Amino acid sequence: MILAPLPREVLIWTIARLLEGVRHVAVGAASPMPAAGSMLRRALDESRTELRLSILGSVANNFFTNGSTELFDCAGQGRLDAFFLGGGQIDGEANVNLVGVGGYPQSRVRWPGSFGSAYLYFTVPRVILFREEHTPRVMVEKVDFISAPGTSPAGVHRPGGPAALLTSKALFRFDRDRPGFTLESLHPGCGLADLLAATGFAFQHDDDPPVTPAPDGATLALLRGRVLDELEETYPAFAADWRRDLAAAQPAA
Amino acid sequence: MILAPLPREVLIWTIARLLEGVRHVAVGAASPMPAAGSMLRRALDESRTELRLSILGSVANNFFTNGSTELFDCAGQGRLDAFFLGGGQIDGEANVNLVGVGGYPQSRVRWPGSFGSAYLYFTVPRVILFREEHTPRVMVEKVDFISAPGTSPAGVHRPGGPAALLTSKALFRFDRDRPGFTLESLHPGCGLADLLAATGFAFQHDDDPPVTPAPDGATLALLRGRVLDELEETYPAFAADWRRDLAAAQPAA
Amino acid sequence: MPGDLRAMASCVRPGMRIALPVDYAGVSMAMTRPLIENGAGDLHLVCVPTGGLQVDQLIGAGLVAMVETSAVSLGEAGGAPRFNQAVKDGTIRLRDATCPAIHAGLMAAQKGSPFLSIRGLIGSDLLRHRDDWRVIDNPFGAGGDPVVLIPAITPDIAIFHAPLADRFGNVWIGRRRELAAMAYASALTLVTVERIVRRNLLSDETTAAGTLPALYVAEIAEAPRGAWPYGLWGEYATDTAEIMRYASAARSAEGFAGYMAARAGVQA
Amino acid sequence: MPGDLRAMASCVRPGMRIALPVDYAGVSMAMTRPLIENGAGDLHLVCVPTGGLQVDQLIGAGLVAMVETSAVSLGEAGGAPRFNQAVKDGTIRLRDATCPAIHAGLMAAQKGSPFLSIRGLIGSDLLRHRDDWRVIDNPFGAGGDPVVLIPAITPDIAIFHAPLADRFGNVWIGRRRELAAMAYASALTLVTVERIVRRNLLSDETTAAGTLPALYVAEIAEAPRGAWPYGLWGEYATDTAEIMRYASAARSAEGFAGYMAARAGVQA
Repeated sequence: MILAPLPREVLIWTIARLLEGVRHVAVGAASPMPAAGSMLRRALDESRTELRLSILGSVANNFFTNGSTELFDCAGQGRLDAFFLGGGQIDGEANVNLVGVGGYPQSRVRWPGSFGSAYLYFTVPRVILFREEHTPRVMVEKVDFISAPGTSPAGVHRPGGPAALLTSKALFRFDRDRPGFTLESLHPGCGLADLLAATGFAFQHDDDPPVTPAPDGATLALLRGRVLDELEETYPAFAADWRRDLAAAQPAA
Repeated sequence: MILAPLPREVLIWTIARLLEGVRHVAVGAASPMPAAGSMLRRALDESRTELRLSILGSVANNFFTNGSTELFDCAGQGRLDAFFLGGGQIDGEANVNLVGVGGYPQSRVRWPGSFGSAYLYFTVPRVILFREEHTPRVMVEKVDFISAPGTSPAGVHRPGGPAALLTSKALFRFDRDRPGFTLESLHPGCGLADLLAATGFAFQHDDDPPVTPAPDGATLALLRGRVLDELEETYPAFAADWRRDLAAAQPAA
Repeated sequence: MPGDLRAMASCVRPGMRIALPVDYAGVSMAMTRPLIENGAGDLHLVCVPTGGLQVDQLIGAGLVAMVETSAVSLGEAGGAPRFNQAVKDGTIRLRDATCPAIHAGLMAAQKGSPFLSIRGLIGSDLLRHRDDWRVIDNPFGAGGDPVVLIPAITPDIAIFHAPLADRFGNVWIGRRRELAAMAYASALTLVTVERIVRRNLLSDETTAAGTLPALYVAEIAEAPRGAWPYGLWGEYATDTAEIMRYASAARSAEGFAGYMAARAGVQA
Repeated sequence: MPGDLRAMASCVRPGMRIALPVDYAGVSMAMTRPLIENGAGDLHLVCVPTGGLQVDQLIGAGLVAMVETSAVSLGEAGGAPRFNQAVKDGTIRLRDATCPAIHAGLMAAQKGSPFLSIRGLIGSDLLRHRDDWRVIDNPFGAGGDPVVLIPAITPDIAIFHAPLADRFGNVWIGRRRELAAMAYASALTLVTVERIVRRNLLSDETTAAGTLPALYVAEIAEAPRGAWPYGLWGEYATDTAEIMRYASAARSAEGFAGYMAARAGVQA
């Protein structure tokens, strides 16, 4: 009997689906879930094509040799197809805030800062907004500080931008023309009313939205085998946690 | 008995004098004389300070590790004190032409091109114009094509520029304010009338200009020993030629 | 604490602009305490392109007037407590940037160019708050193509840690070329290393490829495990537990002081 | 001639912009004849930052419409005869540059920036003849500070020769980082190497430091002594006598044709 998919496994599988057709993806140093989704995509594609995965700050998954500028140069050259962005706040126009709330520069709450967002959001064709916490304080109507805007006026050079928003509750796609989010699917166990209450911005949705697909048995086996092993090298704490969850969910023998 | 200085040894010694106080000098790949002068300066200074010498295209005298852009970056950073420029034509305002004569782009006579001159002439504080051929076709009133101008209008960012012009006949210094050349000294064997006839541009001079100093015995020994040996590594043909001249000048035993 | 580290720290004078590398690229943690003991304050830190423990400790010690950075964080250990507090209190000035803008500013300095152009940034509040950046209409476009110009960043001093140097002053930086970029852009570069070797790193093409030439390096001192508690590529891993201890202690000014006092023996 | 060189040459199509390295940085002379046999003409050559034998031979073979360069010369062997003749005859267009301007254009492409600023050049005839460059008043100055902007140079293809590659497609370029700059800036990069090794050049930090990652490399082929008659650092010296023979032969179109025919066997 195969153990039912864990919530994090649904997310990782969703990330892998969002990366379909991507040839080079980069993930941040502290991004185990995007890394796992990328590794799954790589494993699924390997008979047909080679997905390149760059993990910032990693040694094993680092094929850059020109210092920390190379990722950005790569994006500027159009050689990076997908990237993940988080955000302390994300609003309905896909603006992201990684700086803080309650005034600037003297912020009441300060977050680390914008990192590469203000560049990569413009230059990477498929940016996936990924933030597990889905609450009204994260999913806001309007961010307090725009680290990187979701859309740009006509004329602004912008080959890149947001493609989707993935949270612990749901998957949205982003329509750059409207602009705004459309609900794609609700994760197992989350209802539409729950989602609406947790979201500070308006979004389009069906009356009866579909449920986010779970990985099938073969994909689950790949995830819990090879992907988990690969992930362990760079994210040992996350991998151990995942293994614990699997063990805990195991039906008593 | 020490053999009297050869003409090329006077030139090399003059170059070494022009490099007094310099901490980092670069010379082109095909510049044995500037290289020899720099090596002599390095040998003379070594008890007090370390003169860095970069020879483009050389392996032994190359401490750059960032490709062929590093020399120019170095100059832009203000880390390069002296450089040598030649020129198919040089005029009285120290403009240099490395491109050609008789029209542009369809030149009747085409030379290789401007190389780094249009940048280094602006950024290196002490540029030494060095061209052995001193004839009216090289030392012209006005160059046909300005690869790099000798002076710039006020406001143009220009920490660098020409300091001196050294030829097979004479040494000039350049006055950036006037602007123009002033004769510093005539090399042994060259008269003022000869020089005036050979020079297409007007220059200031004393009625009875001094003779370019020759190296003393100790300096000659250094030149013919250590400097010649060091030079051999990068410029074997030039070194062999020099040795031949020394052998030929040797009084019969 | 070795005297040479103290001597190196004395190059830093009040008000200087200091470039420091990102966590994983060779932070000279060994220089943090000498810098604090040196006492020169009013510093303008340039994080290349983000800052962490060292930046937080220099801020905690009251030496920092301004931070120019794309982020300050302790990574897995969370936010940088002294940085966050200083922002809240308004005791430091900020130049919030994005990583490639910091690289662009250093590259402009490396090339002796007044500025570099960079895509992105248009419409961000980063740009709105940076009165030292400019937006022009791309002169190569057909009009209506705004592009941001980043002025050269020219630090007075760059400080980092590397695996090795040779006795001729050349430093092996491997593929961490942002360290070279920092050195090119800075007037002075101070380097601590795990060890100094006798052979010339430039005389072998294989090691030369990863070497920062002595031309750019003012001072070098040996400081074994000098990146600790950060790791150093090819040498040792990050001591995350220690960074966690710091993160927890430094939540308050007193906790910070206590941590620094307690670690005095360990770091010296 | 190995089939893989011919296959690589077939990537080059008429009208393309091709980046080629300076004499001493790894010229893929082994690709010259396949390029000529491939026959795609109307090429726009970008010399990084100067050209020599290969450029002269491609011009002599009638494949070149434009040369963007800081110089073309045979070094000790003197002027480049087919280039000089083509200039005199007006059969090629010129974009005369200065070395750092070519590096600046490639760097702009590397960074995805529309242009780089560069000092110098003001008042030169180079600038006067380059209608693809712009001069603006430095927006960071107080006014009256002209500065030249160089647009991104984005070659379709970069071609060079290096000592080795691994079977994963990584290429060891050592400290000849202009080769990396060419590859970053170009859409496709074709590389010949002395030999292909089994180990992964990126798995050892020492070799990784001098390695261009496979990400930037489209095709690799083995071509022993592939830079000949140029030398290759750490491998073999330049065959100056051979370049002299070329320089002498290629003074006329007939002499050039004769030389190329006579060397067909040697170079194949």
